[in-house]
Amino acid sequence: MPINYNVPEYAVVRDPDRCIACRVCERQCANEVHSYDPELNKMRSDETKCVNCHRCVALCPTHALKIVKNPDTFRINGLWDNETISDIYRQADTGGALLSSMGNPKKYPIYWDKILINASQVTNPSIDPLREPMETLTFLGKHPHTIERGENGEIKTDNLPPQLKLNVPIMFSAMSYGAISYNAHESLARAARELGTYYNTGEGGLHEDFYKYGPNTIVQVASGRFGVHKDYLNAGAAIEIKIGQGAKPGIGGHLTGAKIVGDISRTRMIPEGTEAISPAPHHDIYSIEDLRQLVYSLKEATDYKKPVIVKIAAVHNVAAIASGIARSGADIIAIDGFRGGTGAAPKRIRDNVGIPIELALAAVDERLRQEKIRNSVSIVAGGGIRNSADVLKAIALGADAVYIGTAALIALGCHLCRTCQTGRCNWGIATQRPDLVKRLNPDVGCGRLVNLVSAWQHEIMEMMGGMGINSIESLRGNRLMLRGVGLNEKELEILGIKHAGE
Amino acid sequence: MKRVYVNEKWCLACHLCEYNCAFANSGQKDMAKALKNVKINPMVRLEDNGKISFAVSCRHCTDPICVKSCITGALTNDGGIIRVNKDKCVGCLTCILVCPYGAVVPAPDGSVIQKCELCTNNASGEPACVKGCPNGAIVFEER
Amino acid sequence: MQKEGDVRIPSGCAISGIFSRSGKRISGESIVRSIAPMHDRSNGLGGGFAAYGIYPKQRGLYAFHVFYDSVRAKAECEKIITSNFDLSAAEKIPTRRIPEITDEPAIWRYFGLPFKKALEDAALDEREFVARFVMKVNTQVRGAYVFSSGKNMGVFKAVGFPEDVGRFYRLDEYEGYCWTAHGRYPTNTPGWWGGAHPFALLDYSVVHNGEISSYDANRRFIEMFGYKCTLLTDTEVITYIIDFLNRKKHLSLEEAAEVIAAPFWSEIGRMGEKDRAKYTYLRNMFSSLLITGPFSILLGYTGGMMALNDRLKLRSMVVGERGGMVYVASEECAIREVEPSLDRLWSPKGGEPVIITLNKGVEA
Amino acid sequence: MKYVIIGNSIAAAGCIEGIRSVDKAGDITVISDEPYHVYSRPLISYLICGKTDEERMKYRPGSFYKDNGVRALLGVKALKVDYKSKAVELDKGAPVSFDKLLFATGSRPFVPPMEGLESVKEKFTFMKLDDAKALMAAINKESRVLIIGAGLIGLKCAEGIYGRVKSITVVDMAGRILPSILDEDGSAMMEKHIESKGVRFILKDSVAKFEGSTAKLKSGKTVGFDIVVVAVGVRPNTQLAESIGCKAGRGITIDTHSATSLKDVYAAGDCCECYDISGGVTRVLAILPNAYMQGETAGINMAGGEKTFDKAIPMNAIGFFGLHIITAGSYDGAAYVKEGGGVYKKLVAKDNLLKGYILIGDVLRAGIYTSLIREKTPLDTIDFELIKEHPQLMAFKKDVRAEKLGGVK
Repeated sequence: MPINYNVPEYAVVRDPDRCIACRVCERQCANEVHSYDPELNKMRSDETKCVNCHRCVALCPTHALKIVKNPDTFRINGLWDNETISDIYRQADTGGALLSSMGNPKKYPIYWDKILINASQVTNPSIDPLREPMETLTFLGKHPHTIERGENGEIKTDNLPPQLKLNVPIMFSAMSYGAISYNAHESLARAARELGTYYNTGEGGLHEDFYKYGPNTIVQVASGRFGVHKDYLNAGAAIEIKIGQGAKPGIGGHLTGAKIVGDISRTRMIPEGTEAISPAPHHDIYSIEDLRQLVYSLKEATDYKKPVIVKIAAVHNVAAIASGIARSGADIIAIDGFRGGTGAAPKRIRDNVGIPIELALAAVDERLRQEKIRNSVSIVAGGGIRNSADVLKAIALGADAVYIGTAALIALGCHLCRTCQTGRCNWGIATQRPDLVKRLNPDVGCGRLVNLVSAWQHEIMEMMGGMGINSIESLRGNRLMLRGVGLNEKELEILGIKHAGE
Repeated sequence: MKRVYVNEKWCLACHLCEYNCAFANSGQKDMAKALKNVKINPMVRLEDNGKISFAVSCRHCTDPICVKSCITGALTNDGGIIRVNKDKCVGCLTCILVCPYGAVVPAPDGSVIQKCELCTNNASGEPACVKGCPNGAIVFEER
Repeated sequence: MQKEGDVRIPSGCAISGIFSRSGKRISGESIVRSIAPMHDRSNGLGGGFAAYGIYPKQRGLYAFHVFYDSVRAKAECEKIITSNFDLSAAEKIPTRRIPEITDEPAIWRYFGLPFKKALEDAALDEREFVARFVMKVNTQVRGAYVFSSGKNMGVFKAVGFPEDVGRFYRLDEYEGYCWTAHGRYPTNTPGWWGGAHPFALLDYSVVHNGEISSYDANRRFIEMFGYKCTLLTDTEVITYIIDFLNRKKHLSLEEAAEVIAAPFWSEIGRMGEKDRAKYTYLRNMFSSLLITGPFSILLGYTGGMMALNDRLKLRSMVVGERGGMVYVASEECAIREVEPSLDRLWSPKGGEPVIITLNKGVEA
Repeated sequence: MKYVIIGNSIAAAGCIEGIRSVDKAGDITVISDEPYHVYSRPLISYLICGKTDEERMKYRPGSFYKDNGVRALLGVKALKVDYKSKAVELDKGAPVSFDKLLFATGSRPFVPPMEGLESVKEKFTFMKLDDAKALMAAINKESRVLIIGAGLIGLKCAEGIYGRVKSITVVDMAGRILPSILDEDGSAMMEKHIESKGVRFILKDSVAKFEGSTAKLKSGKTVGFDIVVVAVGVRPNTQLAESIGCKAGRGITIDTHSATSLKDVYAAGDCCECYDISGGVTRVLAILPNAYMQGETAGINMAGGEKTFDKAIPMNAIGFFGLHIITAGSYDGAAYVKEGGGVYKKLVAKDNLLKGYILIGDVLRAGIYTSLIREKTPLDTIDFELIKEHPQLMAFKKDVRAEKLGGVK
């Protein structure tokens, strides 16, 4: 047997005084880290298999378990750190590209944390959301350029292109059925309906059971075109063309044949066991004018009743691309920052391709205003939105609404162990194994998502009130409400904000 | 009346209900102290065939045959909650003979029986099996 | 020290307005008397007036009021004016030397109409042509600032307390059917003559008391439509918004008010179907023109005046009526000062516009 | 409404609670020749061995009669019932009139004629509290006890006095013990177990003659004794009911409403015979749960409510010297037997139904089997192979499980 050059990343620490050998850890670990030794009546662990998903820690009734970073280390080296070395060992073992999942975990600057929010003092009053109306209702979609009037002068209200109506400017971003479980999808769908917002099918099609959530569903059309047909397009409230995603700009997707079983194969409309490969580009979109054709063929297919979203990854010339999309007939542009999550991505791409959403968003909003077309398209920002303050800052930078994916999954129990690609998600989210899928009870999941977004909405209202703003549209693009700290001139210029103190 | 209901669809076979029950009825404050190196003898028992699993405990029948069959009057219907008076019980096991759910079990020493009293007889407050269920497979509600 | 335009300057203020429905022309002396009692609402860093119907002889001509910091600025600016406008008069605006008003710039006014040729070349309607001319001067000619550009109306403003500014500009020598006044309380600037209120574009003039929290959302939106906010003041952006909605989008002033101080969604939800559709449409169409935060504004325009509060009414504003005369002010005292006995005095609801126009047939 | 109950044991208590669940006001009179508060007769053996006491033997709390507004005539014998004038004559005090009458007269020990029995001083039966008290007073460490009858009562008596006497000998005509509830193998297993404790069995034999302190058996064997307990069986007390014309077989005939053949007259408990749905025959089912349920049924119907009890089957839960037995139903049918490791299990199926079972040693969750019999669950609707191994709900179909665990029963 060849040498295993790597050391386990984590150590399982079990407090012998607390462990009652109830074996919950053993039963709950799909990675089979824990095992029971009947002779000694003791639990044992195989740390090489531990991915630190914390399922065992969370369920241990006596809190006997801790997962800690394995203190064992290679010789300390500023350039060649443990991960770098381990990656090389792994590739030397396998000869393959490294696969990982969820968002870019590297230490790139997080601009959200270098932006501060304003509040009213003396010269104008802050507003108490508990006493005064505080509005977060948001519409997404195009706006006509002229007001039309009927013969007796009344304003015509029927010339408005299709819109999305959000009670709170937070939507659940695209996660396909297949990448995540049936129960995860049901949780998202039900939460979206309860919250008066939208969830997104991702590229895996729409399970027949979920058509009933159509009014709160965004159906996605991606390069693989899985599960796309006329009823599917018409089932949702909007259609999203996925050009790219923040976690892996420029490359496609790959759902292994192992996951293409039963309902998933039926929903994706591909035979069981076949590899579901989404090409890197849409092979009918090699240029912006092709995009325009797809946008309009989708509008034709849906009788111009559904707004069309075009989702792109935040890349270097995102502003120019966005302006092209705005002129392609799209109603909404979704920009996905490089911290956006995924069920599986080549590690190097996840960690090195794309740009931060904060800069991309600011650049796009400003560019569209310069081109005087900001009002004819809505902007949705996603990829690394972690809390209500991020949402508020995104809107003040110019977003109409945000997409949250990772945050939603965390609410459902995800512990960011970043091994979705193995299909052994102990939290029943990124898996299709029935025994694991059932661990996510949609009653519980939906409730937690509703709690999360409601809590964020409440916090957003509090912060808006502090600024003396009582309606979210007065915050949109209101960059004077933001100040930077520890940012250089260039960053401030791109973000279009002043430095704190100015 | 609020009762314990089980939905096997969400049961993870983690057996936590059994341990939480045993702990709640141990009278101890610390679970490790209560259950370490102890073979638990809970009022709620999991049926688990590796695929399907579900917890079974007293259903607190509205027309409880165990109470009617008890030869000593140790089992009583206390406003819907079926209780056992262990001082009266002689361990004849007639209740085990008649309970259609198999929800009555002998106490560890076998001289009397024990059964779920919805944690009204311990410090747990609401049923410990419900409180500790990680997936909403056991609920305590009006139906 | 930065001045307006370099930095956004919030300010509290006093406003007052007098309007004669019958078109009877009133001396400027009374508006000065009206603003004076609210002395404490301003701090001497800005006062000003807008008057309508004061240039009856030049009724058909645009009256440009301009500040010059330097001779060079004047020469540069007049070069642009004379090349675009057929001027019938160019004169210093008469002022009175008083110790309270100092450091005044050169203050000139010009009466004229755009050259036909210039209009045809620009392929613009006359008002748009004039508006762009004003933007051009104010953004491109350093030291020159056009602060009034309407017909048969004029803005008079300066750094100082409003009552002093009134005497300085000899307002007792003017007569108009509508007067608005403003006393300013900026919080972080010495004040600059151009930065004083009213702010005017064409015949729209706005005096405003408040500090809007939606400012940058409004500014960045309106700037997509050819406006340039050079002063970064509320008054400026509010004026542009009204000009945009009323002149460019052809909304009535009521409708404009329904955009600026839109009803809450909860109220809209309670409306009848037709209204609900209309208000939803307007809020959705012009969502970025909703103004939040405290404001009370007096909009003057040819033949009318509109008073409007923010939808929460976070600033005081009262309206009084006596016969054909209408008075609006931040405080009742300002009205009682000039008209002690009123037929009616009320405080308009937040977001509810009060629009006063000349009686039918009366020419502005 | 006036209710009269003759008898004061389990059926009477069931009747009282049944009446009160419908009629909170009517007069209830209980007549019993026993002077005691309602108690549980099966407990008398536990009383002797000290596992319970008179106080804890009370089947219902001391306030039972007061709480239920019952006039309890205890130590009073009902001599005669006048059905026409609807009155019960007593041995002391004025007659008690009734609108509805319940016979809960129970049964009496059957003592067969045995030569010389009359000469035996220390002879007892074993059914009532007084029997137990008398026996307790009589026995001592030196007593040699002869028990006639190896049925439930005889053996419970043996267990009760075990350790308090010098020796116990059990004689029975039958070839095996507990024949009424066990099959041959079960009997053998129990016999071995009880014998191992030191109880002596003499089977297929009977007393021919008592001579002083010696019993001569038919086989010629002799057994020395100081005390004799006769426990060969019981007879339902039907005389009073029959005297007014109630139909009766071996016990008083009742329907599923516990009503006798006479209007307004009901009967419940050991004095009755009823339909055994497992065996499909009418028989005396002298077991406590039946007594209560028949009594309750009678009470509810007497008070104008509607209740039927149509699930009567023989069933017993009993233990001897720490070894538990649970049995139910009848044993006529195809048997599945599992034996070994101190455990005996027999399931009997017929016509796609479980008819009866015997469990010795491992009795956990036996009620699941019992319910299959009582509910007449078709075996092809469950996983019978699975449930043979252990009683379990897993053997039911998904929707049935959902109903059992998610519904209210």
